Amino acid sequence: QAKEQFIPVLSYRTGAYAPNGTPWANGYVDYLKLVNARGGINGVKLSFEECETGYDTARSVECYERLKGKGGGASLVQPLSTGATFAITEKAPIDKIPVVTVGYGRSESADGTVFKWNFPIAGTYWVAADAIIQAIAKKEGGLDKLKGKKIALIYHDSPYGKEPVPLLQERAKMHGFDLQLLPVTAPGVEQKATWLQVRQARPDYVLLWGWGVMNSTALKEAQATGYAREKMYGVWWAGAEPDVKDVGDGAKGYNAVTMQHGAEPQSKLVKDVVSMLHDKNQGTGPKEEVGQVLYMRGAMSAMLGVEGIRAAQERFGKGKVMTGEQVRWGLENLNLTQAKLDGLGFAGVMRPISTSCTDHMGAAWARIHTWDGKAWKFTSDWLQADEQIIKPLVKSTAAKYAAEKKLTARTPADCQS
Amino acid sequence: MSSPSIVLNVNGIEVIYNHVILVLKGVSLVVPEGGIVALLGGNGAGKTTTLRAVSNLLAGERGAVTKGSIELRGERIEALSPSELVKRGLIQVMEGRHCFAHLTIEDNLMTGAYTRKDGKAAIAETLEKVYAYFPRLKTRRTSQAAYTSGGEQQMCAIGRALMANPTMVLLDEPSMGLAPQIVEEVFEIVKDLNTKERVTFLLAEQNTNMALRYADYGYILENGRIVMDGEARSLRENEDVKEFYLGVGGADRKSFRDVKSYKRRKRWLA
Amino acid sequence: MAFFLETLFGGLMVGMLYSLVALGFVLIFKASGVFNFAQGAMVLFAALAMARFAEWIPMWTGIESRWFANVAAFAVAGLVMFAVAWLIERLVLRHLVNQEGATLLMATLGIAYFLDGAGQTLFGSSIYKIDIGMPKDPIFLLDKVFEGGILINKEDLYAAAIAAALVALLSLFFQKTGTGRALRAVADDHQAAQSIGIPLTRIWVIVWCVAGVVALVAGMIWGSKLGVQFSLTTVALRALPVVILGGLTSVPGAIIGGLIIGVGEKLSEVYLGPYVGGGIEIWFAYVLALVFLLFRPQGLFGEKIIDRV
Amino acid sequence: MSSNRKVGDVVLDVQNISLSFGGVKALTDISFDVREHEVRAIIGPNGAGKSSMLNCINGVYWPQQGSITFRGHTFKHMNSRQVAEMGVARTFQNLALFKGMSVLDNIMTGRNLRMKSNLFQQAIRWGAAEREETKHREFVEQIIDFLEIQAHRKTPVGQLPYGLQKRVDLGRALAMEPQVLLLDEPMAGMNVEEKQDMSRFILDVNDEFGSTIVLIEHDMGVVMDISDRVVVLDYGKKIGDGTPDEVRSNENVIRAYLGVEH
Amino acid sequence: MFYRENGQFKTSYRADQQVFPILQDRVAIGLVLIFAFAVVPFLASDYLMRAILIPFVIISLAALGVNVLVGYCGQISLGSGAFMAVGAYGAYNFFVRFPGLPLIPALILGGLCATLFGILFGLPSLRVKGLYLAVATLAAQFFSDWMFLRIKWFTLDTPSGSVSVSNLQVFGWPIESAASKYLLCLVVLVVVAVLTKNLVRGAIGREWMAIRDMDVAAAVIGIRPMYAKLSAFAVSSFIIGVAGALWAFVYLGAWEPAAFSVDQSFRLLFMVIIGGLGSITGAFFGAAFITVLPIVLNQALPVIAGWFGAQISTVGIAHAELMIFGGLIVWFLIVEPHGLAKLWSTGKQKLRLWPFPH
Ligand SMILES: Nc1ncnc2c1ncn2[C@@H]1O[C@H](COP(=O)(O)OP(=O)(O)OP(=O)(O)O)[C@@H](O)[C@H]1O
Ligand SMILES: Nc1ncnc2c1ncn2[C@@H]1O[C@H](COP(=O)(O)OP(=O)(O)OP(=O)(O)O)[C@@H](O)[C@H]1O
Ligand SMILES: CC(C)C[C@H](N)C(=O)O
Ligand SMILES: [Mg+2]
Ligand SMILES: [Mg+2]
Repeated sequence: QAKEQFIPVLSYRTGAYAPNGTPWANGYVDYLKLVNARGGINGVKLSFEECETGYDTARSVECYERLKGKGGGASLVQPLSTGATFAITEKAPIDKIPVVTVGYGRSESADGTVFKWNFPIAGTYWVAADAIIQAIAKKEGGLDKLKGKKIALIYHDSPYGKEPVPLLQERAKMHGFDLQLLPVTAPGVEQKATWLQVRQARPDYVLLWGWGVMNSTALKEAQATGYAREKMYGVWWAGAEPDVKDVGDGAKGYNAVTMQHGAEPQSKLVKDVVSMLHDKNQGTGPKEEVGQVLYMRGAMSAMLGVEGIRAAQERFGKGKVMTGEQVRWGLENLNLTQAKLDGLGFAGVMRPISTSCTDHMGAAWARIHTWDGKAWKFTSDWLQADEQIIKPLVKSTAAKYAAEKKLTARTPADCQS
Repeated sequence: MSSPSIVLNVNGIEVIYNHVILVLKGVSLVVPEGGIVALLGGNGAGKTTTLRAVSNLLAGERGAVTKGSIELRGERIEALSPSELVKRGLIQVMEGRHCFAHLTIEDNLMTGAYTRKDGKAAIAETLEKVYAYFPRLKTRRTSQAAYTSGGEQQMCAIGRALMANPTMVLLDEPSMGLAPQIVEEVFEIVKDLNTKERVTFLLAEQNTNMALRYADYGYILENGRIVMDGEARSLRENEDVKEFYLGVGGADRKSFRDVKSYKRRKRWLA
Repeated sequence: MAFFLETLFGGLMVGMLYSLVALGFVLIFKASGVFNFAQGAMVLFAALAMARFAEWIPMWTGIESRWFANVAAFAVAGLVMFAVAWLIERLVLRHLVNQEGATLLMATLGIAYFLDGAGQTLFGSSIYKIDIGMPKDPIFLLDKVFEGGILINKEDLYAAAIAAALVALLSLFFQKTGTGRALRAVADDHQAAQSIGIPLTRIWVIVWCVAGVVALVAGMIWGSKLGVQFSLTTVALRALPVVILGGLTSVPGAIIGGLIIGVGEKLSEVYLGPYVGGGIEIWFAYVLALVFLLFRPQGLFGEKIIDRV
Repeated sequence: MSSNRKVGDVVLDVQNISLSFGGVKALTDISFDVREHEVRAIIGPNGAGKSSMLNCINGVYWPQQGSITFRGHTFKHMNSRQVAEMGVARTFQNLALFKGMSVLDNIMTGRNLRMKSNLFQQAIRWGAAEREETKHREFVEQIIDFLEIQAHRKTPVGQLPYGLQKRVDLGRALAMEPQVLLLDEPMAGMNVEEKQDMSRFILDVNDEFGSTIVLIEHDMGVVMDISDRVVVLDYGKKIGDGTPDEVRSNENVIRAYLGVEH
Repeated sequence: MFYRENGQFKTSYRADQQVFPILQDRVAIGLVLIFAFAVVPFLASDYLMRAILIPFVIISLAALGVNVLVGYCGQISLGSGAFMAVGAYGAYNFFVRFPGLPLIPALILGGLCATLFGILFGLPSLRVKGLYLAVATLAAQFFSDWMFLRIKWFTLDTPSGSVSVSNLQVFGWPIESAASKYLLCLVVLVVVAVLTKNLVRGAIGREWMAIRDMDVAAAVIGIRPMYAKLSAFAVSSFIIGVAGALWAFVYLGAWEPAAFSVDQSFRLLFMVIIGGLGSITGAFFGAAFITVLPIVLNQALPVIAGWFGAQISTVGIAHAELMIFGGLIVWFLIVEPHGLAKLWSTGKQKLRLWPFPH
């Protein structure tokens, strides 16, 4: 029987975060199916199995353990939870399975010399935060205009929510705006106190770092306390349809940073998925949701993983099944040119990405899109997170981690392997 | 049994607790209409269990009737819920009071009338009757049952059952913890209801003296078996009964001081 | 000053919403001695039913009036909750007569799991809308007196009103009516209650039906506030301190408790929070309840816990 | 009267105790004393305040007025732990056994006051703790034989018939090797034969352990036979005190309690 | 027929007091231990050990602790998650702040931190009872959640507040492989289980149960509620704390406060109830039921559906899992309200009488 490359799928389609987890999983799975429909990776078909984590760390670990050995070994894992990422990060190096965290996870893991097995490809929370600050600055007419401004961060009280804090504090120091931190206890169904504080402090901008019900609730409270949605900026996990759907017009004007892509119903990828899968009803999830923000996030995450495998095949042998280690190399040597992206159907969805041994992130680009009451529309051109700020932050934090773990940074030689 | 109309007919029932503990090993007894039947027997004989079986309260104790049949006025009742039995006029006064701790004495009594449909007036009347029987309850009517004395609770329990104005009452150790003249009182009430309202009684009682004085028929239960039964009169005369249940072995009642630690064991237990 | 008042009102409103959920707990506990862990699940289940039927009914009937859709959906959801209550009694409670609280609590957990699963299977696990035309935009009072005025949230105002009405109703229901007394008897001693002919089964069905309706109302209001989704179940956690503060057995207690907790939470978060990094309201609520309990172990209006030899 | 037993001087002296619950006056100005080695009975109609009296003596209730003197120490109100340490044990009217525990464990709890091994020793068990455990077990076994409940050693008390539960309750009290033993209706719900046994137990305890006994009982036969002196309460007031015969012939007592001839 | 104690006479109370008076039981337990220690590590797959056995063993340990408090002393607690968290972060701080501190002492110190925390939050139990106490203990839960998120010191100022440990070893023996982790946990579990059993069948255990069953009477025979309750809190939270530390160190490796969320507290309480309050074996049954069963269901369902040629989606499975799980809980309670352990012993009693029904 044909050799297959196994990809575990950790997803959450039930529980408190299901509304956001489901579309992501649909996109992810659909893309894998699409790859097979297109004939696999140089003939190597993908096999995959889904495991329900319920966004619960312990359950995620169980899923990881369950699937890591299946189908001749997992090629890579994408936990879709910062909590689970932390736990799995400890295990992956031993099992030799790369951990791909597209747009989440620990930001310092962009440093490949310390985090050999982690791949926060295409952007971390620090990128998101930096992009948002830049966008705000543009609106105000220059970073210097931020001086004396008040910016509040309303965050999901968990490691995920805290991730952006160091960077924002950095920025705050640089430009002299003051940063107000307002934690919201998970899951975030009750935010009256938080928004009373917003109303009291009257910040010029509010950054929203939520997930799940917290986002829509925040928007409703904003409406209820009459805080201008135009002055709210969400992270890319707070900028999708489920977050605004039932707020409707109440969320009009609300902005969120995107992981490059937004909702892309027009993209070639979507057309392919619809024609090759959903029309043959082999699709996953409702057809009309294909191309929505989180769906695209899922598809893109899958694509990056798949391309990692492809890159690996380039080196270790086309048409072969890759081991986790080989896939790791592939992910580390991604070079997605515009041409390649267009070929894959991601034209206009995202920009080229190229990773390296030292840089596991590969790109720091983002855009802002805004909810117009019906759909997400881009309202900014491309923004690039500031190397000067992020690099050192990554370096120092990673170094701290290395020290704690007694890791020795990788040598150039090691990079070739 | 000669009596034409039989109210309760328990037929060779076997009861098991927790699926493993066999307690009743085939108990049969009949209670005639308008009769007072006493169920005697030592600790652990199975009196309470028998009554629970009749009034269908075993389930809550994780017990079950595994053999035999129970008929109330010819109708099989094993399957009926306790409340249906009460509707048919059969009510039990549970051993150990079981008053509703948080309810006042009066509320306790009122709950007894839950199944009655004959209007407030009638109920109020019965309430007065009960208060007449037990004046002590009237004085404590407003205090929570949990904070009344043991005897007061016992009275409350009995009164509560009477509130349902039943046609048949199962009394489990009614005299327990009651002062002598209240005990008298209780048995007088039994006689009273029995003669005036033709209420039938089946009473499990340790106070054999009293029991046999008021009952007209008696069963003696030991280790889950009926070991003897007969007219109360004849039982009172029986030597063994005298010695073991009436404490008047041989001649006349002997002082509690002088009973020997050693005693002739009940021969049917040997 | 203006801000303080705002916080105060905010707290009171939220408090009302909490008591709405708390009510469910109190009802069932008061009337059957069961601490119903499934309350949260019931709220979600009811809300899901309502939300979905509000979508489906227009589809089926073709009648496009939102008003009609909501009323019909509410009715249907109500019936669904009755069915649920009936099943729970049939399949669970009647087999657990006279068991300890712990066992019954555990059973309700089983029910909770089941309802979570069933609810999401029947009605889906995405976000749904309950649109009963609650006004979303704020109004400002006394803006003559204070600049900016005092913000009041109309939606909460209505919700609070509904909650209050419901409580008034239930308190009546629990007055010394025959049923009310029977309910309390059952709570005290299942077996004794049975022995004097109180039909446990019927009593329980009644209670759970009422609780179902309360859950439905709570679900409707919270649902229209948050959107109907799984997280609704977690609202129960916010309501627990309310329950014990007010007293497990007291309907009015649920309200007073709700108000105290609501206000306590908000004031603490707003005025203390900033000094300790915020996010304290939830544990503050519990600590607050705890402090009250130290002075009244049975909660403000709960029945005295009896220990006597 | 039984020979080898000499009634000594006062061990327990209750002075002018008054206790009320809200409106209810459970006890008003009660005084009486208990002498070493005697069997002292308290009788009275239901709700007279007998159990409350015991509750005051071992610190469950705190009387509003009066004081209690035990072996020369006078207390405004008692504290349960102290009372136990001073060697006062009691049984309860509405069975207060530890339902979830076996008969054996129930009685063993009575020995706890005398067990000295600490948490760690007990956790290790091997050695000190075990020796201690066994030692006390032996004592408890004596009680079990004494009360003739060998067959039920390991049964959860909740499952025992009422009468036996009463016996276990007594056993638990005896395990404390009490100097003063307070018994609240130990014979309720027993038939004559069992009452005879129980009387036997009580008298033996009284002779052999030399414990002083305060007995509440409604069975006049028993009371009159085995007690040395009797206090009669009626609605919280003391209406009689003296030897069985004195009491039996006391007008008030007959009126309030005994009723017609007895 | 075969499972009988007759013919086995106890000649000394010491012999009668042992944990398993019946010979057959002693043999059985011996076999189980041998199996667990000697056989499982070789036979069990990596997945089985890492994903099922290790968590099962650790959670059993926690359940054991909870059972001391809830099952034996009757103080219903929903603070277990917090005690685990305190144990975990406590051990973590000792472990990293004192380089060279071996693992075992770190675990124990973690346990001690939990003990202090437990006693502190146990104080209200002197006044507050039953469900009121249960809910009140949630204060501990939410407070610890907050504390470890907000007070940076506990997490050595890591920006995200998530911490991790690595290269664990016991007596120079690296705890890396699944087997080694499993054995470590198992040893701890067995040791603690034995000690706990000794406590609950000793004087202190009786005090706890006395307080549980009838506190007024307990006081009258000279038991100090204060001492009994607090000691129960102390012992229980120590055990739970150690379990928490293991959970964090051995199972997760890296964790955030959410790993010890309120759900964990509830789950632990439910374990001891369904397993059997006041029973050591109950803790194991409960842990197996609540932690393992869902996973088994989750994997069994597709297979079963397969037999009928049906294809269930992941969602379908997840939901069916919930429903069946809920159903099973209720079913078991109806069969035996006092939990699996009781069911087990009733079964044994029947076996004793076998072949006669009773
Ligand atoms: N719930 C129960 N579970 C197990 N065994 C029980 C249960 N209730 C009673 N038994 C057993 O059944 C037997 C009969 O008990 P029962 O209470 O019927 O006796 P009784 O005649 O009422 O005694 P008493 O006069 O003391 O009340 C006893 O041996 C007792 O151990
Ligand atoms: N904790 C309490 N709260 C309120 N009232 C109480 C309390 N304890 C006892 N009483 C009342 O005090 C009076 C005396 O009660 P007690 O139990 O001492 O009576 P008793 O003499 O023991 O009667 P019995 O012979 O029935 O046991 C009763 O009227 C009772 O209702
Ligand atoms: C991973 C994403 C789905 C966002 C999520 N809140 C996190 O843990 O980061
Ligand atoms: Mg009985
Ligand atoms: Mg009394």
